Amino acid sequence: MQRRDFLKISAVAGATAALEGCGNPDHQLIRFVPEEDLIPGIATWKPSICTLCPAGCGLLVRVMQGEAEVVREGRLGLLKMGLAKKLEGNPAHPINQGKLCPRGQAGLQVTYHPDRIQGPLARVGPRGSGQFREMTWESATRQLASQLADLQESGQEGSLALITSPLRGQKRAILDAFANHFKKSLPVELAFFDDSTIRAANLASFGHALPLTLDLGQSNYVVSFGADFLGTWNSPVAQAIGFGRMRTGRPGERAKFVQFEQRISQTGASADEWIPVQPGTEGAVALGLAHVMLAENLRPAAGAGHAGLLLEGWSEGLPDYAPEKIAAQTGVKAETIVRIAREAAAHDPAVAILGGAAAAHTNGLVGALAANALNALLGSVGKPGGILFPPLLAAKESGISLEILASQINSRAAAAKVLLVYNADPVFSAPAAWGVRAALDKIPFIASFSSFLDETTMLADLILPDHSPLESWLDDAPPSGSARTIRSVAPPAMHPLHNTRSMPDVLLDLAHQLGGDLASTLPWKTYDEAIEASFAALYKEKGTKIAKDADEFWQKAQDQGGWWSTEPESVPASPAGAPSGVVKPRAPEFAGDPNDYPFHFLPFASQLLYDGSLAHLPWMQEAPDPLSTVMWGTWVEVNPRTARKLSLQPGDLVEVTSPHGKLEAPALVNPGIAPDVIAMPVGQGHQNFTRYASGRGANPISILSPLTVEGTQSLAWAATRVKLSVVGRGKLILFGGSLTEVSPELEHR
Amino acid sequence: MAHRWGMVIDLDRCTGCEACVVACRAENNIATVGEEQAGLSRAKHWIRVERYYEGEFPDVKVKFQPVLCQQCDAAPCETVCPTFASYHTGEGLNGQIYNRCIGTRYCANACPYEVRFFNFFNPVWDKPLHLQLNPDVSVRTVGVMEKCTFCVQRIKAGEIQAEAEKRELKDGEIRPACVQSCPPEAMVFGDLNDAESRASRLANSRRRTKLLAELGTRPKVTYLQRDSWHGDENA
Amino acid sequence: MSRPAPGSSLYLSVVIAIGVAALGLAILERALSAEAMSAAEEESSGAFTPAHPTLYDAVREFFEIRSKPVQPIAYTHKVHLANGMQCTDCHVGVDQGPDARIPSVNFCMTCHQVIATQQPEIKKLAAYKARGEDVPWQRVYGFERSAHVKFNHAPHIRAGVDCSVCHGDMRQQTVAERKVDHTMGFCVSCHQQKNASVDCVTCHF
Amino acid sequence: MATKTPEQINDDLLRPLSGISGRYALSAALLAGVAVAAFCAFFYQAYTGLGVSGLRWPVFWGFYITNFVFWIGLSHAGTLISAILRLSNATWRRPVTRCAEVITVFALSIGAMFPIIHLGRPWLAFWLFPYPSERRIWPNIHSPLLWDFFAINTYLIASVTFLLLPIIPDMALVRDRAAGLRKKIYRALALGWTGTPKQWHRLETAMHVMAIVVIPVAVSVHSIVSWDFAMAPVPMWHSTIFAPYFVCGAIFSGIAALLLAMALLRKFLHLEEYLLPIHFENLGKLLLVMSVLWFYFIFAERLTTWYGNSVGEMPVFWATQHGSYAPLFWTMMFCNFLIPVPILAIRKLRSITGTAIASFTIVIGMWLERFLIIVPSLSHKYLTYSWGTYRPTWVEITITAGTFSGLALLYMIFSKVVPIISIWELKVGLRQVPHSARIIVEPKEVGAD
Repeated sequence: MQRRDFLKISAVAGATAALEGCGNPDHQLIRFVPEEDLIPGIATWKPSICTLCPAGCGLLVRVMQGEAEVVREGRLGLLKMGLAKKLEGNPAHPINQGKLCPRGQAGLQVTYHPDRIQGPLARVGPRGSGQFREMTWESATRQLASQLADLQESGQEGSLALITSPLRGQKRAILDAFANHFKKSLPVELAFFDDSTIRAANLASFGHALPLTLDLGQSNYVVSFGADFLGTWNSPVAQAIGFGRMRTGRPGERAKFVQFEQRISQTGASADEWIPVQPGTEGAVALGLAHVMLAENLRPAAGAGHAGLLLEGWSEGLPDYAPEKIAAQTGVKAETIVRIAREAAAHDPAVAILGGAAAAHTNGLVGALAANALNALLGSVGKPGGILFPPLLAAKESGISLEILASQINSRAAAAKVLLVYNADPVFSAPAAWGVRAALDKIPFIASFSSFLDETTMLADLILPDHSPLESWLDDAPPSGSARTIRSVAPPAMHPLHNTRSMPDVLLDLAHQLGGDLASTLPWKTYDEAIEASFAALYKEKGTKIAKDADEFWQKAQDQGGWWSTEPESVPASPAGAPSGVVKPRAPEFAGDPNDYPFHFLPFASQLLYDGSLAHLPWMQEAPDPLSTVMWGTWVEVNPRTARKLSLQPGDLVEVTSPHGKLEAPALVNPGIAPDVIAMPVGQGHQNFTRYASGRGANPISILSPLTVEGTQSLAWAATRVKLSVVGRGKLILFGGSLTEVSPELEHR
Repeated sequence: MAHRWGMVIDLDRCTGCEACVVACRAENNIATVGEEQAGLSRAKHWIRVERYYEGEFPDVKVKFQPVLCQQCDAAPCETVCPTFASYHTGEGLNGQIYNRCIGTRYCANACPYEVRFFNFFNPVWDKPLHLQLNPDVSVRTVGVMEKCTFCVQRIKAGEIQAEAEKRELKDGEIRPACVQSCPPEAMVFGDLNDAESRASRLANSRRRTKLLAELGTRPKVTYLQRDSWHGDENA
Repeated sequence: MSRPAPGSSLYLSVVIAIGVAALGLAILERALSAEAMSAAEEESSGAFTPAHPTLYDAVREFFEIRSKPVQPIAYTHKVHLANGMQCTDCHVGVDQGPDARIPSVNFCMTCHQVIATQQPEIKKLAAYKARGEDVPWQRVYGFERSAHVKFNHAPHIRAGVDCSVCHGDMRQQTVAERKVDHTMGFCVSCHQQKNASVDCVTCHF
Repeated sequence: MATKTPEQINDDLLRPLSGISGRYALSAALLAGVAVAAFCAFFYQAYTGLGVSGLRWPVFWGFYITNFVFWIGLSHAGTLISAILRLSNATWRRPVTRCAEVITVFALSIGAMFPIIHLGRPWLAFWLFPYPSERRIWPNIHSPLLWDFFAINTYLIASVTFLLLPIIPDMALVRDRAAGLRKKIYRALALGWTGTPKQWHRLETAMHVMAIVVIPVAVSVHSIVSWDFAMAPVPMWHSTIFAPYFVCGAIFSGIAALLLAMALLRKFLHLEEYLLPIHFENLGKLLLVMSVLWFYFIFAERLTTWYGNSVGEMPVFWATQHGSYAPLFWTMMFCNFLIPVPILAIRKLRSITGTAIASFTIVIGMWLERFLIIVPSLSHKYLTYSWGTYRPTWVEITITAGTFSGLALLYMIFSKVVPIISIWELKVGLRQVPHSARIIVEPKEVGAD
């Protein structure tokens, strides 16, 4: 077959009236008999679930018939099949109510990515060489099963390690059963922007190990400490919907929104009042606000209950946090604190949010506890317009942190023989100082379920590519974003394009191959059976009124995209009375001597690439960053004054050096960043992550110092100090021309 | 009475999240041009979120302003096109007829909003990314202009649906991809000839402004300027 | 030994000039398409572009030269319609949406499992089915991609436009042929007659 | 000149028509090479897309439209100047008119190619032509580009006619002295001229009518070119001054081009005795006036913009005055005003070399002027977020270079085919005979076939 014919016939599929494939049929690809009966040109909408961030938004997938090149029984041909054309929010879903963020919409490109791994692969070259050979699923699963069988026999402790993204629902249940079977296995939940600090704080303050659910639509006053809640933090779509309502959704009423942070984030850009605050002192400001409310008797101290008493000095009215005492330390003027405290107290319901970098300092947990106490004092816990906690159907405990796993392996305290990696890229998402790469080298057998050759998958011995989310069964139990109880479920929106298998299906298959206990704890043949079983249980608990039997309930859930309670079911803060001990607020610690490393280093979640897991999507690479307008690259943000001091021109290549590494990236002057802070988006700097992301920019995670948030295992990713030097000219692609709306020429005159 | 489609963008709600930008790209088969071409300022964004800083640290403010084709009633792009590729449709849209475009790019120069984008090369999709292409929208070829159409394919589909069901279109039934996706619901689309439509009512808000109104292009996109907190008035 | 006729050198040089120019263009075209192809070759999965595969194809389209489709099976509309079948029996999409739809081999075989199984063309059909392949029917009608026409059958059917207006009398056709030239003038004159919209954006978007 | 006999004039001016020197062939080949390279660059661009140029968002017009305006401006050299000089019966004009008219025709032809070269889909340029199509669509008469299309075509037809009319008697002259194939060709070109009184009378009348017609046509053409810009609401384009400003600039650059051409012709065709210092002196004075007039226009434009201080226009203003385009702007000011004015104003410097140098800088300056009208405005429109920049690529540079060498080549070829100085007009001037007598004298000179 000639290539030109090839180009001709594989032209756009399904265009309703395009002319293609004229000429002699002998010169064309064969066409397979369609597996679905679809009418071309007519769209159907199928529910699905967004898996790209922990928010768990509901999707509607627009499916239309198209013609895809597929391999069937070793033959290449064209198949008319239902193809996902667009992702939109599921209007029925309580979290995102028909709306969807840019990342969620770009999830479509995961399915159609040209560099997707199309079938199981086994490593042939040396580790990291990227040389693999194709193999069948049968031999791939047999190979992994035999590795696991060996572990099972040896019974050695900690011989199986699992690194996954934080999972929920039946996928989590299957994985947990798997991990539990191998005694003392090492399950790691890895997310660079994890919420474990917030969950730990909420557990201590309110008895719920849950992230916050906000009800901004009914809030009247919002104070946020570093939380990018309209962009990437927590459940951004749900929060943005609430934000729209709080702004102009209630005629005559418009809430005030105050943001404390070091760099104007995309969220800070929408604030009515943006107040810079010294890094790590956000909790102190929260306590300063509480101090004013207590001192001026705006709220009774006892009103905060357990959450307040948890903090040292609460009963005495937080004497150390008088506004004038903390003004120097926090950089916030005393009168500002007094004013904000009075305003917040006067505008019920008021809510305080702490997250993002504010929770990623060494004192992040205390900061989160301070914000919780402030919320409790304001009386906004469990109230409309405040912070809510939906009843979680089943609570799960977390495993160990990646840092601990790596150090155990590196110090030979653990001897992991087999590592399974799912939906995580530990090599990219960990500071170089953790030694993850070295630890992985010590593990004899690594199997990855990744769809892409990322940094970690490059090291894998076996690759068992997962379906894309749109090709898979999905289930979810999102813990925040809505006060309703939610169990999402979605059948595949389209048939798989490649020779891939769903990760839970592979685990179930392995379980059956291994037999024994494991097979009996995992009785299901496939993932959808497991989901159906959980919905049968849910029917007994919740669904008897809305469906006549479990089958109807199950069918309804599939059609709708899940089951959710019709009304908010927020649960009250559970611990009452005095806590057993008190927490002493403390100052943040930073890695690096301020004299050698004069700047605070502030990595932040990219609105488009998130934590780097979306850097492989061309839509995300080419969408301009909301604030910098950068496309296809990374950058370092510097205050104009700092730039002048360093004689740095926008676009200069700068070297950022931390006590634990250095990187180079082009600099960008940002008027909205504190002079002593250098900010950099997380997302770029992949060595291997498809043609669109590989070798692009630098990864700020790699140079972070390995400090943890005290009281948790989380990385204190905002606690590193750096120095900066200009090393040359860099390349920056900006979409936007000018920083200011009025020409600078006019201003200078 | 014919429809007259218009849009209202509430800047008090806009969070600059770029959901509209990606929604538009997905809906309208807008190709990514790649790093090199993007570096030559040839990236195509039918809708963009303009970001403007104001003031110096620490008193800095940021303004987001989504800009898309304003579908002007007195559109400078239309009169200058020598072939009627750019013209005023019966429903008041600034139509762009790709097959009639010969690529003078005069329309893009005349447009004060810079919302017109040119196909400097034939667009390319690495396979199988092309399987995502929306069959309801043309894939443009080299040498033609393209721009926001207010998702005319959705408007047409809605009108055909209403005609098939022998009924009038409902307010809010048709939503362009950007409006549909916008999480804070900053964008509202509707018929400006229907005084009762949500868009018509919002377009009369006290916060209404038109982008570059002084140029007399009479845009059909209305911006509601950011409000300020009224303090104790609401308390 | 004859002197060249006056003007022959001029003639010769013109011929040479045209020849050289043509050669140059041919080389340019070759070089460019070779470049494009090697670029495409590098990526295993290739790339999709609305560009014409070759300059030759572009020129053909410019002059509206279309080749006649060769159908893999000599399907006869005449026989099926004479046997009482309706257009919409097979073209089920025609009153629902944009695309009339050509049925898959499975649909054909629901009848031809038993009907006329010994006909050579039906044997071909059965062979496709047996190989797990669909019949690679070739387009007969359809607009060039560059026309950017978004045609929708359903509203035309609802407006009572007979199939034959645009497709000719299919009862008289065996293998479908392009009986009606779907030029813009053809569409516009009918739209004007029926008082349908002739706004450009009715069809082009 | 007064000493020359008609025979000497014939010999001197017909000499360049016979024989090709090595130097001529070499330079022609060189120029042709550049022109062919430009053609290849254009085909490459048409084949792959305008992306090979440096155009981008938001600067959608760059080198090509600069060249378009520049060449159209240059074309005012001829027809307009020659028509004015004819109508005002300036007798010194006689050796100058034809070289001027030739510039017009070639510059216009080259200029008219640029709107096609710059199209995204040049193969569809014929859609500008109003023909009844099956699609039932006509071109949009509201578009200044369509006005351009008609104006340029009208001007081209008019200026070709204006050039060809006075060539007829000279063609007859060449015909009479040629043999063989050349004779056949020139016979065809002479259009059966026999020099009868009736023919002379008709030629006179036609020339007179054309001279009157071509002036408003020329003025309108460049006004319409200016309206391509002035009609668009683009900062510093949307200005009422543009039409006269462009016409002034056109005549300015036209005279400069003419002077440059004359200086080169004088040197290479050894026309020292025909193109006299007086011609350079007189045209130099005219150039001086135009330079001052041009300065007046740009001063008026800049002053009102600056004083008006409009938000939209000031960024463009400052970008050219002391921003990224300032080096080009000040180069232009030097080339168009600061260098030529002293040269042309001081009698001693207003020599042939002096005027040629001044003309050369003006040609460069006027090209920059066109560029500075187009690009800074497009890169600084109203919404500051959309501000951009522009940098040409080798494709644009090659095509630009190709048009310059194309003009030179055409001029060289023309001067090989047609006497570059109107022989019969020169002789008329030589005789200084009364108007009526000319009709009787000329046939004898030319002779009947």
